[in-house]
Amino acid sequence: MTPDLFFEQLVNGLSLGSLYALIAVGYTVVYGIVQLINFAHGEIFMMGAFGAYTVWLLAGSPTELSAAAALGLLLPAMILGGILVAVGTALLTERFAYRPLRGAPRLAPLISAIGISVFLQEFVRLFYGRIPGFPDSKRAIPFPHIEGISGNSIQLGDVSIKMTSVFTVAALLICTAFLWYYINRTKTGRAMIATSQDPDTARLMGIDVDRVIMSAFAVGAALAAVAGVAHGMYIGNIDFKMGFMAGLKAFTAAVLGGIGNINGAVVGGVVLGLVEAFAGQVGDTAWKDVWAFVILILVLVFRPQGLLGAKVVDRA
Amino acid sequence: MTMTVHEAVARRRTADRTVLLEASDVTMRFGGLTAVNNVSLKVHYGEIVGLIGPNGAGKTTFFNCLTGLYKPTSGRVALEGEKLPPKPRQVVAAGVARTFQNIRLFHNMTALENVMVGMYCRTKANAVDAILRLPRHRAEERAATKAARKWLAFVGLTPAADVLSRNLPYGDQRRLEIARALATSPKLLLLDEPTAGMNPNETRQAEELIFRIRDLGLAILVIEHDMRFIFNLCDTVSCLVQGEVLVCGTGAEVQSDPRVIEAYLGSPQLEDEDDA
Amino acid sequence: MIARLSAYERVGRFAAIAGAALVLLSVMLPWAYGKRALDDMTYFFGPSPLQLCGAGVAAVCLAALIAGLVALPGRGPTMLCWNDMARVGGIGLAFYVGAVLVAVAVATGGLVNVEAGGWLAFGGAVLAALGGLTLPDSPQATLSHFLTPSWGQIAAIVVAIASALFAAAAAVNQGDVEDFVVFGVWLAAAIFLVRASGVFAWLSLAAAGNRQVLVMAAFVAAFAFPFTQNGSDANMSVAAQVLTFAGTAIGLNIVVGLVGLLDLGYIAFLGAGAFTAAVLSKSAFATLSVDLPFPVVVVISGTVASLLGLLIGTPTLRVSGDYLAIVTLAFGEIFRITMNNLDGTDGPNITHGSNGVPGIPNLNLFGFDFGQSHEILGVTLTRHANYYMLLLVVIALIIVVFTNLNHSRIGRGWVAIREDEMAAEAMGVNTFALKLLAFAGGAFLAGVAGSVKAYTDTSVSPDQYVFLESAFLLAAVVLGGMGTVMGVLIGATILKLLPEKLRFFDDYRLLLFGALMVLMMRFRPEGIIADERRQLEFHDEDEELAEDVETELVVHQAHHNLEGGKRS
Amino acid sequence: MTKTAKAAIIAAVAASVALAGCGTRDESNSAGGDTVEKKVVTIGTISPLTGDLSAVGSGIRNGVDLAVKQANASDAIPGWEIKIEPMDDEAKPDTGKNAATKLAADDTVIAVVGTMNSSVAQPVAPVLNAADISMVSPANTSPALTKGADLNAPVRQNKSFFRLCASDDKQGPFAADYLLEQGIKKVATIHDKKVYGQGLVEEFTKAFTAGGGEIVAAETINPEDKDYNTVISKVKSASPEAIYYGGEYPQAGPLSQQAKAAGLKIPLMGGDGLYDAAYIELAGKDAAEGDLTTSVGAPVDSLESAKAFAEAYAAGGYAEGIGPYGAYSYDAANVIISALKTTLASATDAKSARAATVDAIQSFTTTTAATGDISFDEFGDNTNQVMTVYKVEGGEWKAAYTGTAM
Repeated sequence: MTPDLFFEQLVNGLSLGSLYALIAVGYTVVYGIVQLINFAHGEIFMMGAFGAYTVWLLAGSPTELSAAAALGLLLPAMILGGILVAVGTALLTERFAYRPLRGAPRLAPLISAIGISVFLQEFVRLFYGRIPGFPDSKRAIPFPHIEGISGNSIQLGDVSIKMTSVFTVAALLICTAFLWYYINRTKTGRAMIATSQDPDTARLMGIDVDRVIMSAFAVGAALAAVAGVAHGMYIGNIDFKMGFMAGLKAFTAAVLGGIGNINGAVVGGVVLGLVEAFAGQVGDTAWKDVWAFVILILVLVFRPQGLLGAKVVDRA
Repeated sequence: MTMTVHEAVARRRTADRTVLLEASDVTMRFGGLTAVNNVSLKVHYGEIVGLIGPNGAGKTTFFNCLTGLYKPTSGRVALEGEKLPPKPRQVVAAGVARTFQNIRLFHNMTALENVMVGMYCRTKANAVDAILRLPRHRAEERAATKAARKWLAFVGLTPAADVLSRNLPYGDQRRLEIARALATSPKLLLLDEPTAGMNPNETRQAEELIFRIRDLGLAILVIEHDMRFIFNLCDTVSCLVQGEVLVCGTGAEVQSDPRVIEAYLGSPQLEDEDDA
Repeated sequence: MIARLSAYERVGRFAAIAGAALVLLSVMLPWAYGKRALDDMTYFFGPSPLQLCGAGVAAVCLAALIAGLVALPGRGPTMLCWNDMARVGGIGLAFYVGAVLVAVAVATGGLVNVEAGGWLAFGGAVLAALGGLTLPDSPQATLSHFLTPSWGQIAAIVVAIASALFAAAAAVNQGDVEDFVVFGVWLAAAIFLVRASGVFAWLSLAAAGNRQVLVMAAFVAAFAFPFTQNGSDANMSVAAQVLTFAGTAIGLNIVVGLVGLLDLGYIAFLGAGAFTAAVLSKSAFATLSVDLPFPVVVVISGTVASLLGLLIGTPTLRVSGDYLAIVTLAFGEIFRITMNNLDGTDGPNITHGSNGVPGIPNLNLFGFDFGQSHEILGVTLTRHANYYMLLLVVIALIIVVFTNLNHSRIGRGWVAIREDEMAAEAMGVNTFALKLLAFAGGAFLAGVAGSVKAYTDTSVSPDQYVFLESAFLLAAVVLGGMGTVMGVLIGATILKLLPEKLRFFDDYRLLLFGALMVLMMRFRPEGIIADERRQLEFHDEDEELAEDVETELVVHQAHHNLEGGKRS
Repeated sequence: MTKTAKAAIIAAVAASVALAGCGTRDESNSAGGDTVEKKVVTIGTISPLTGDLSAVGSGIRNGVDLAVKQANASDAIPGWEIKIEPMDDEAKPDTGKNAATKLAADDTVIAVVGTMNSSVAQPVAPVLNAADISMVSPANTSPALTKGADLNAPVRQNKSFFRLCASDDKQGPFAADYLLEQGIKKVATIHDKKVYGQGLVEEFTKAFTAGGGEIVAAETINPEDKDYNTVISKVKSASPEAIYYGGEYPQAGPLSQQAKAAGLKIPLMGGDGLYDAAYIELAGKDAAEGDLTTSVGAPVDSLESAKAFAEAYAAGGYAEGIGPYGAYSYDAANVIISALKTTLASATDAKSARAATVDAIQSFTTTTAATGDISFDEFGDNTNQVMTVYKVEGGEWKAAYTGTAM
């Protein structure tokens, strides 16, 4: 492997890993607080991407914007729209599908989550394209070209780094910083930590546990929406089933880093992205995904608490 | 089942003061916290030993060390001179059964079924026997049902055999847990606060039940807060404070020891960690 | 509401009698204009089968109304819940006739094509329903108190099973979507009517007392099913698929329903069995073609699947349940990718990659060629009917394994693990070994089903074994009822048969599936047929239910003891 | 409970009143007997109508639908009315086989157009063959379907199976020759590990290396994946002059887009699975520029019949696009209808004419189909070896070269 190629795969791995990490945070935050694997989180990510795309459509599908207008107005608006849709969807699922099942056997919310996952995919597939003026959602939809990012790249010697990669990695860094602040410096964030450690005591201490759970879903969804936008620009298209594999990989990342541990999710995501990139480079690309899953199984067996080791207490 | 009981009774008559369980220098640390520190304890055949101590003294942790739920950081636990195996189910097979402080019955099974689960480690029928309904399965099922009914009768729950355990009154649930433990044919029975939450009448019944179990030839190690209960019942009593044995002796000795009184009355509030 | 109306009960009763009579009369008139609608309801004095179905319900309803008149509380026979029957019958009738009218409108382009007879029937049905609503609740049916002779119970079971067979055959034979839906509504109305009468309660007692008879009758009926199809291969093809699916789902039910482990990659075990059988078969594409007798192939397939189960279970069954769900999901993906990669370029050539193994020859057991149609008792049994029979044997074996394991020390251990794993371990139950046994045993059953599937389908390829199929298997278990055999059979039938019959909602199938899973978990997590214990776990706070379940368990237990006594 | 029941009844009444307002009288059984009742013959289609390949599968159904409508309008078979019975296979072998069994049980069915996926065709073809129902495939490219497991010792698999599109062993080599002729000697291959893509790449590789070219990288992608950058970087380091991709446009479009974005500015070539406007849309006009595909038959704008078809399709008002296989499907239906003209003329019912129809299709030839010439060889493959290379120019597929495959 030449240094150039190594560097290029490093960038590929980091970009992909950043996407995984952004989604993985959602799994980890929710799991940390309610011990629920929100299987439908991948679909929240998908909804975020579609939300952002919708903003672009509603803005009149602008294609000839200047870089300043695209970066200063369009992109923030799209991200905001994505977050709105994703958070809305997440809160609705929490309210109507998960909350009534609190206290039920753990199988129940998990099965419910699978149902939501399938439902959301199909909902987008069947109905998004029916809105007049919207493209056929049964197949992939090209994501809009954001002037200043899409198609541009930075040249470092022989290596070119796509601006979309830079955007993706930057998005992860900024989001992680925000998240850190939110969890450690705000009242809601501290309530989240308290609830994750002992929900009953937290309730006794006057923390509104319902609200905390909702914030957890909302935070995860917001990050997933950012990932959705980054995905759209980095990959170039979005479709109704983009959340399935991404969700599965992101969950793997969350477990890899130690589910329940936010830093772990970020580290796990990046590690998984790098593993995929280099497994594909060194080995046969046909087995790339197998490696990702084999690593998941190995981690669970030998280090069930994950790389960064959140303590998984069996509350039984 | 009946064999073991008779054997045990016979053994009790001949070798009255033989050591059944010996825990020597058991230490259990969680990270920096030492929950149990160098605890040694002996239980003889046919003896009722009490374990008392204020909340957080490490009594339940010590129980968990004995039953394989925790692996002690150091120390040795031996049953009839042999080191106890590491896993809970192996400990049960070796002859140590327990009940839980917070009742842990299989709530959606009937009382009879609960007791039959206790019989699991004493039956041998495998999947093939069960699928083909071979004689071994049938014979065992019959014997197990009979034995389970016998244990239910022993604790006085015959009428409740087909009642779901979740529907039983609290006191009956405690007794059912004891029946379930007895069904594993133990030599030593560990009872974790068997009278917690009981009224005086129920406590008296429990006391009587424990004597009857002792009369079967079993040794009993019991954690209890009810001092009257423990001093009525026990041949020897150990008092555990902050993970260490403070006093060990007969009921009267322990009762009059000033350090015990101080531990109970004067000790600062410690966190309750008994619900591991 | 009803209480207030009860003052007018007599008026209501006579109105209902008039309504039911109107429906009875109306079948002598045409209901629809246009032969295309349903099964031709255009004749005077020549009711069509579907019209007769309606008349049947109306007649029972009428009989119940009159019987209720002479059986007022305190005097006369109270064998059945006459009033409940009349009320449910009237409502059912209204729904049924309504469905017929809608179907006529759909088939012919508008309600203008409903003839006077149809409107008369609808009016009568609504009258019967409204009248029925004024009737007071019936007292408990006293039928259960009668000690029926055992031959009577057996006869009743046979009649019940035979009607079920007849209904299933009739439903499958409804060609058009409208016919199928209308017949389905009628069936539902009929079932509710019988249920309201209190006969079911009596029947379930009779069934508990004669379980062998029930099981035998059910299997005889299942074997008789192909004879009702008169050579239709299409229906038998669907039936064979339903059986394969159900067999696999019962295997999954051990893992999910009994032990409470969520397996999201279960389809891989079916695939492992199918691929093993395919690769060993005499297909031109088989890579390890060996001439082995079919039963040996079945055992090998099951073994390969269970080895995979051990391979995946040994490391992961130690971790907590949530992780297991994801690990199994990942395992399902690994399986699919691996089958794709064993194609000679990315790995050794075993499966021909995405091409899979097509052209698997038909089975020939003891000179019986499964590929040919056979004439038996004057009825043609087609190729798929042959495989259906084979699958019935397989599924019977799977059910025996499931129920016998469930009612054994192993089954008790499983339930104990599900209830409280730590307590089970502390009571001497070898939880890890039992979980592994469930995992590998379930895999074995799926592998067996897979080996037969390979021959039924004639080709095996990796794209049949995707996550969505695992999800559907799980859905069959959840929908039908975790931990039960009957429930899973019903769930599998619903999930496989409805999409075949209701092609028009094809595009919405997955959407409905997703919504159904969520709603089931919310409102009836125990499934259509509830396992008593499971029901309790999902309704933890419901004390009344707990008492009910207990009564039921006592009945079952009594029966068990009885049975044991007879045997020994 | 009773409240709900009442509400339901009220709703039902209200709905029926609303429905009664509209609707038309069913005229089919009007008393008069002025029209002769036509006999019915049915052509089935089996293709994915739901799921993510439904866009392509619907094109197959629509092509047949158009042909049938035209035939009925011109009364192509006197005394017979042709019906179409579209079946959904969800791109799954199981469902496809069910559909086939169902069609076989329908006595009016005489022929089937389908399937889209070779993996579905594998179980479908034997079922139809056993019932003597002709199957004319517009899209299955696996050589094994006609010639069996061993291509060196070909054996016809199903007497009633015919195919119009080129099998992989024709398309792959044609593409290889074209690239070699353009002076491209170093190619990287990528495929999606599906029957179609892998087969195509295998045949391409054989021909390309035989012609003196070099395969500098052979990679695969997982069609579930969205990010192909790892593969692209890997391919890029081998510095090929072109990429040959085996697969369909939903993956090929994004692949081309990501490759160009990563600085791999070389043409991407593929089989007829790419020949769809959606490919250009997904790749983006700039990225797709210069990309290539092969497709059977002379270019659409050079054939009168092809132009007529395209216009008729556009006028047909179908919701879905024509797709890569719409024209083949249209031709497949027309082949069947032509055969029926002779076989149904003397037949009393459709079922009795099934076997004769198989023979009639086997000996059928035309030169005026939408995709050019059609006739079948002894394996049931189309003998039309005319193929066209299309190139993206200015955001549209333009014919670049037409020739005859070996």
